[in-house]
This record gives sequence, structure tokens and C-alpha cells, in this order.
Amino acid sequence: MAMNKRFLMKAMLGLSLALGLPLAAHAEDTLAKVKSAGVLKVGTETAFAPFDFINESGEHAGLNVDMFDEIGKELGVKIEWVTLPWDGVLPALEAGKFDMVAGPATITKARLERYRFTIPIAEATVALLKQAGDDSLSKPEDIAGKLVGSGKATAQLAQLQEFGKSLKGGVETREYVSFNEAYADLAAGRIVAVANSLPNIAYVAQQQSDTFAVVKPAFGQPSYFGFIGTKKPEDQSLLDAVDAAILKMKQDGRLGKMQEKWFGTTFDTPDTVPEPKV
Amino acid sequence: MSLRLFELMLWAAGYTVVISAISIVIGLGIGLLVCAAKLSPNRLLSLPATLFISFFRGVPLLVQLLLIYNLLPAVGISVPSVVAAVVGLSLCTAAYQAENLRGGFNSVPKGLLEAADMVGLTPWQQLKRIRAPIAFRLTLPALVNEAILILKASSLISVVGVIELTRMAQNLAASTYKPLLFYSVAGALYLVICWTVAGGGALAERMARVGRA
Amino acid sequence: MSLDFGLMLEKLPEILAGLWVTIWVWVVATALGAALGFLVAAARRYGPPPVDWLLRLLVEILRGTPFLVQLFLLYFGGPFVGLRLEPIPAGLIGLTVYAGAYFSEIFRAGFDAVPRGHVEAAQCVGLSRSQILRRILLPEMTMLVLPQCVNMAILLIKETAILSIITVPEMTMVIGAIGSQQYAFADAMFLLALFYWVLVEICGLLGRIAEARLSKFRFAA
Amino acid sequence: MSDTAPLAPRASTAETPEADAAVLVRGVTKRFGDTEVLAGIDLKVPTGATTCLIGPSGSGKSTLLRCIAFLEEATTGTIEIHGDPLGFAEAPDGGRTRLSPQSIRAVRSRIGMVFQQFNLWPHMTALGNVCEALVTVRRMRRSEAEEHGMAQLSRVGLANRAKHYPSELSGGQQQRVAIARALALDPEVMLFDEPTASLDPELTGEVLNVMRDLAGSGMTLLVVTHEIGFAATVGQRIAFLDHGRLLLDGTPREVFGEPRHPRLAQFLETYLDRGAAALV
Repeated sequence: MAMNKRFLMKAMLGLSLALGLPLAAHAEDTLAKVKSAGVLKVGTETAFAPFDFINESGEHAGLNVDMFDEIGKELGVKIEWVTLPWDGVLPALEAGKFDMVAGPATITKARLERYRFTIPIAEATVALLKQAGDDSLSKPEDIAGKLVGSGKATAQLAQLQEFGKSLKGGVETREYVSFNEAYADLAAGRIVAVANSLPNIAYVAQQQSDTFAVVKPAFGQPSYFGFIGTKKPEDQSLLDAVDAAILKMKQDGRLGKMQEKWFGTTFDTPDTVPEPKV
Repeated sequence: MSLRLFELMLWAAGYTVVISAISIVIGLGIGLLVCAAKLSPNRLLSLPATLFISFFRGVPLLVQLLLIYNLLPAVGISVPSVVAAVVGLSLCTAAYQAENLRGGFNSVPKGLLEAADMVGLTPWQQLKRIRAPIAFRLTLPALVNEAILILKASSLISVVGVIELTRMAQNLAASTYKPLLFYSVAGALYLVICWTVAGGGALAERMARVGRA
Repeated sequence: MSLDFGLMLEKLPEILAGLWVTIWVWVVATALGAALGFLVAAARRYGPPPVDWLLRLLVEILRGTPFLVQLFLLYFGGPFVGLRLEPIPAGLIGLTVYAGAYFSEIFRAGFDAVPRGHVEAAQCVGLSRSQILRRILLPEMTMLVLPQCVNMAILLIKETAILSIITVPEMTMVIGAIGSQQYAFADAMFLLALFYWVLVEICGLLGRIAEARLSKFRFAA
Repeated sequence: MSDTAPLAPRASTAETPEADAAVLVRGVTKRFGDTEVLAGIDLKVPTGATTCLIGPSGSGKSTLLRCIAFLEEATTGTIEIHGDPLGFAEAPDGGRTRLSPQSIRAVRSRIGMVFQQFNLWPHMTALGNVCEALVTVRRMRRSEAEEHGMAQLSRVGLANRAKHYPSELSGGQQQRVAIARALALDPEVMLFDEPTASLDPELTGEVLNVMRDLAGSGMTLLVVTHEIGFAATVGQRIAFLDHGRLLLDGTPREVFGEPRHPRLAQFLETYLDRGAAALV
């Protein structure tokens, strides 16, 4: 294995030298770079309604789109979206494919060690979505011993697995490339529930009230959604500017209006990144 | 399905075709180089070519694409989504095309070259006038086949952020809750594309055969 | 990028479980696909013309669309027409049918490649149609098409990676998930590339050994 | 064509009573699309003798042989093997009725066929090729079949090659195995379709020798051949085909002797070693 690793490194080194490219990218300040280019590249996944999704006319829509439109105005730049499957978004962020990630992602201890979050934009507490009229599932504990779906590489999945351990008989999980596939499988009856954050499943249940219903209360620890950036020093100025923009939107009521538009309610979120409970 | 959504599907199908076509052409170029290296008596050339072919035929395209998209930046080569997709598809098809070409070159009957030798053609003239045209005719069916395989393999490039036909169908299936409709339409569009390419290939083969006895 | 396969070693049991799913799904789908392909090729050769046309259409549809789309249609479209398959059965059926289409074309060419005289010789000594199929055509064809079958098997190993999208817990799914949990994306990708590469090379090697074994059955000049 | 058409077969076939005919061909025509390959052939192949079928390329001699083996279906006419119809039987109204596949297999298994291209099955050894039909068609026990098969291989002088695959044998050896394969079923008639045409000249001798032995043993042979020397020396009857018609049918002396039919003379001049006919 070690030899193989060395070989690959050498091969890549050779390739890079051959192409005359610098090995270590020059650490130019990201905010300055974004402003001079006039473009902020944002990575996300478009299967996370109502934050990012493709609407019925095939357009990318959601809270994130509205928010980044405003953030773009604040920074004086255009937004360029890069959409990937969720399990590819964070690796691509680390690979420098875009300046930050919309997502949003649940603010967790593990992620905070590796990434920087913006201030919270919504609640992320995890709950269950079930088939409408499924009486066997009236409280979260009823999923014991059953098959529940969630998104691959998500904090929601991690919380579901954690919750499962506390249940007698545990819970069997199935990991989907995106939550859309999980919802489809719930509708098809292959799984009994989908674990996702309350704002997401509330939206889905409201959009398709014939098919889905939310199991109350939420089983997860209270948590928040934020946008994600790296901890690289050169990226901090950009994330500071985005934080400032979000705070401004929050204070002048734009954020509240957007939350009202997409969730039918507003969230009381803190002005700084809180200490995560998950 | 509204007209607007059908337009979106057509647009995505166009994207699939363009990216595949570019990849096939680039892949053919790389494939020729790799084939030449592989046929070279110099082991410093043939060994890397063998490794290249083995790697790109041995690793799923999905994994290749992610390696190109996410790991090349670690050595300072950052490529946007579309470029990563084209590079991945090109390298993958190059490995297969190199093998096809090698098969083609090897099946040119030796006697034809001996005959060319006897009438005094130089090795380069032999390659240009005898070997290459015959090898091309022999590999044409394989090339058409490869084009179809790449068209279909391009359904995977959404993992590096390119929205092509399959991804568009996936998006619209999710937003309209009509997977049956959108995947069927996507399948039908792929069929139209692939059958067109196959038909064109058959035509090209017939035309290439005109020169034959 | 830092590569540390220690993290991966801790998860070895899970990785091996994923590897096992990949291998058995691949072996079963390849074997069933080859059998299906043979039946389709035989039906097209011996059945009435409408059967030939219908099967040809199906084969061309399966060969003209990406496996991913077929799989989506089967798994996510299926429930809308009352076909609700679990991930592994859906993956197995999808891959088998997909493989069957390609194998049928390989066998069809194989049927044509068996010299007519070999069949006539069998007719002359009184072998029945089914005896000719079983005793002459099938074995002769098998050795003629072995290289293409090995190629197909190799393509199928790689296609199994796509089953991760319908949540089949095979190698790509398992290693990818571990990579995400541990933020060891690079390690996961390298490991995956390595595993598939080794599997493919082993399959190719077995194919070459089998071909060498069969070489004395080759047609005399 | 017009200069030869009016000529009827010179030698009478009536000297062989029908009951003695191993193969009886009656009014066989064969058309491929618009091309008439056989234009009404009547032929009696006498039992216990060697009949050689000669003629220019494209004269229809191989097609006639393949029609007799029912590898091609004659467009009209019937074939009988020792009085039993093969493929089609004459109907009372003068037409033909198709016989069942079982009947075809049963009658055909009384014919042995040797092909120009040998057509040995490449995945079976020499012995395997010889024994195949004994086991699968005649339902013999494997050991019994192998014993019988070995005897056939000895007959063609290849007992020591029993375990070899076709690819490991020379062309002449392959053709001898093919003869053994046909002999294994104890056929009443052996058909040879240009058995030496795809062999190197130095390998034709061994095959012709085997055929000579078979002819000497009193077996009925019908041989399509270009080996005029063999036809003249071994053949007891010669049939000369030209443009799908049977122009001559008689003993070698009758056919090759003077005065020669002009078409035969032309054939011998054009296609063959000019000295060959002098062997008569």
C-alpha cells in the first residue's frame, strides 16, 4: 500500500511538473479574488428542498438561492452554482472547486473541527417523515427494529444511527445518495420513515400531504443549519463578509421574510455559531 | 410533461452529445498516442502505455471522475466540472480505443506490408498509405461501438457537477414526482442518440468499404 | 491531501462485507446474464421471426440506454406500475437483464462464427437439433466467444459500482460512506480504485488462463 | 450450352436394376433464386461399387451430393436410399410430401458424409469426434462406443492419434478422422465431397489410399472429386456433370474412352492435368 501511495504521489508530482503548474496554490485572499472576478462560486446539492431544489419548471430554487442572491448583492458579485451529489460536496470544497458551500449543513462538533460555519440560518433538528396514514408510527421510538432511510454522508443519518442505538432492537438504516430518493422509497413503501431535519420534512409533508406526514416530536438534539467554508486562512475574509451579510439580512427582516416564504414560519436562530449538541 | 420541461430534457441531451463527442475525439487522439507507445519496442514507452490501459480499463469511471475532480487539485491542477468530465471520459475511452487500434494495426496482413516493402515504400509511407487506412477500416466498427459506450457512460458525469441528460431526468423526476415519465423520456432520448450514431456508423462502414475490391 | 490507510484498516470488516456484496452480485449477475443471453440468442436463431424482432428490439433498447437510467426506471419507476423490488433484487435483476442483452449479441456472433460445416457434419451423423445445440454449437461457441465474455465480465464488475445509487451496500457504497464519515475522501477513492483494479486484473488473468487452456481446441488452419 | 444440351447420357443406366441402387436420384432440380444449379438429374448409384462424380467447377456436382445427403433440399424430385425416401416421398398425385424430421434423421444416418473442409468438431478429440454419434444418437455405452471408435480409427491408420485434438493433426489426418467418424455408424453409402481439395498435394495420397481400401472392401462410395486419376482407376462408374445436367454416366472405359464427348474433352483439357485421362 505504501509503495502504491508513493508511486501515485510521484506520478502526480511528475504530471504537475510536466504541465508547469505550481504545486502549492498561491494563497491569495479569497474575498479579494471573488470580488475581482465578480463571481462567488457556491457548491451545493439540489435535492434538499426547500433549501436547494429543482422546482416543477426545472429551475434551481429555494431559500439558498434567494439568500445567496442577496449575499451576492451585498458583496457586489454574481453567484455561480456548482451542483453535486451531497457526498461529493465537501470533498470538492476541500479540493477548492468552489469558494463555499450552501447546503446547508447541520452544525456538528465533528464538522466544526474541520470546517468553518456561517452563523445559523435555520433550525436543523432531526425528525421523522412517514407515509400519511401510517398509524404504526406515532412517536419516534416506534421505528425500533424497522428500516429507516436518510442521506448518505449527512449529519441527519449520524443522528438517526445514534438514536437507533438507544432503542431496543436498534434501527436499520438505508443510505441514499440524496433525500429525494429516500422520499421516493418511503412513498414506494420500501422504508417506513425518512430521518431529516424538521424544516425539510415539514416542507415535503406540506407539499404532498396525501403521501407524507411528519412524526412529532423531533427526536434529535436541537441543532442549526449553517453554510460551510474551509478553515484555510485565505478563506476567512470571505466567510466573515458572508456572516456580516447574513446578519444584516437577519436584522433588516429579509431573512425572516424568506423563512416565512419557504417554511411558512420563522426560526429564532442565534447570531453566532452556537456550541453544537451533536 | 410541459413543453418547457421537455425543452430542458432536450437541452440536457444536447449537452450529453456535445461532451461525449468532444471526449471521443480527444480520446481518439490520446488513444493513438498510447497505441503507438504500446507498440513501441522501447519498454520506457510501452510499459507506461500498458499501465495506462490497465488502470483506465480497470477502475470504474465513477471513481476515475472523482479522482480527477477532487484529487488533482491537491497537486495544483484544478479543473472545473465540465473539464473534469471531458478529461475523465477522454482518458477512459482512450484506453479502450488504444486497444482497438492496436488490434486493428495488428490485423493488417503482413503480406501487404511485405508487398509495399518490395515496391519500395518507406516505413512512413507504408504507415500512411497502407497500414493506417486499413487499420482504420478494421477499427471503425469498434470506434462506433466505443462512441455509444461513452454516450451512455456520460450518464455518470453528474458526480462531478455536470448536469446532463440523466441528471436532468433525476432532478425533474424528483421535483414532479414522475420518475416513470422522466426516466422513460431520458431512455428514449438516449435511444435516439445511440441509434443515430449506430446508423451513421453503419453508413460510414459502407462508405469505407467502397474502396475495397 | 494526506493518505492514512490506518483509518480504513479499522473499518476492515465493513469493507470486506462490501467487497463480498460486490463479488457475489457480480458473479451471480454475470452467470445469469450469460445464461439469459444464450437463451435469447438461441430463441432469436430458432424461434419464429416475430420472436426475433421483439427480442432484437429489447436488446437494442437495453444496449442503447445507460445502465443507470435502466436501474432508475426499474427501482424508482417500478413502484408506479406495482413492481416494488428491494435494492439487492432490483440491482441483481437490472444487472442480469443488462448483461443478458450484451451476452446475447456475443452469442449471436458466436453462433454465426461456428462454421456451417460443423453443424452439417452433425446432421449427417444424425444428431437432433437440440443435440447439435448442446453438443456442438454451445461448446464451440463458448471457446470462440470466451475473450468477449471475459471483457463483458470485466465491464460488469465496474457496473456494480452503480448499484450504490439504489443503496445496495456494495464496495463503492461502503467505502464511500466510511470516507465521508472519517473525512478521508482521498483514502477512500484510492482504496476503491485499487480494489476494482485488482478485481479486474484477476478476472482478466483468469480469462487468459482459460483461453490458454482452450487454445488446443482452436480451429485447425 | 446449346451445343451440348441435346446429347442424352450415352451409357445406359438400365443395366443396374433399381433394386440394386444404393442411391436413386429421380428428377432432381435445384434452383437458388433464378439460377438453376441442377436441371433435372436422374442417377442410380449401384450398390457395392464406387461411383465418381466429375465435372467443371459450378457444374452442380457438390450441390447434387449435398441434395443426396439432404443438406440442401432439392427444388423438385426425390432421393431414395436403398428404396427408402429421404426428405420427400412421392405423393400419389405426382407431387412430393415432406417426411418427418425423425424419418429424415433415420434415413440420413444410413449415409456417411465426408466434407471438403473435414468439419471435425474442434472441442473434441479424434476419438470424441468418432464416438459422438454412437453415444448421443445410437445410445451406446461410452466404453463400447470407444472400443468401436478405436476400431474405426485403426481402419484409417490413426489409432495412435485418438487423444489428439483436430488442431493437433495434419489436414490429411483430420480428413481420415472425418472418414472414421462417418464409418463409425456403419453407413450403407459413403458420400465424399471433394475430400482432398483442401489438402496439400503431399497429403492427398494418405486420404486417397484410405478411400481405395474402402472401395476394395465392397462398400458403396459416391465421390465428388477433381482427382481424375483416382476416378479413372478406382471408380467403377463415372458420372460427368456439366451445367447442372448429367451428360455422361457409365464405366470409366465408356466415359473416358474414344470418341470422347466434346464437353468432357474440353473439361479434361481446360481444368485438368492433360495426361490424367491417359491412365485409362
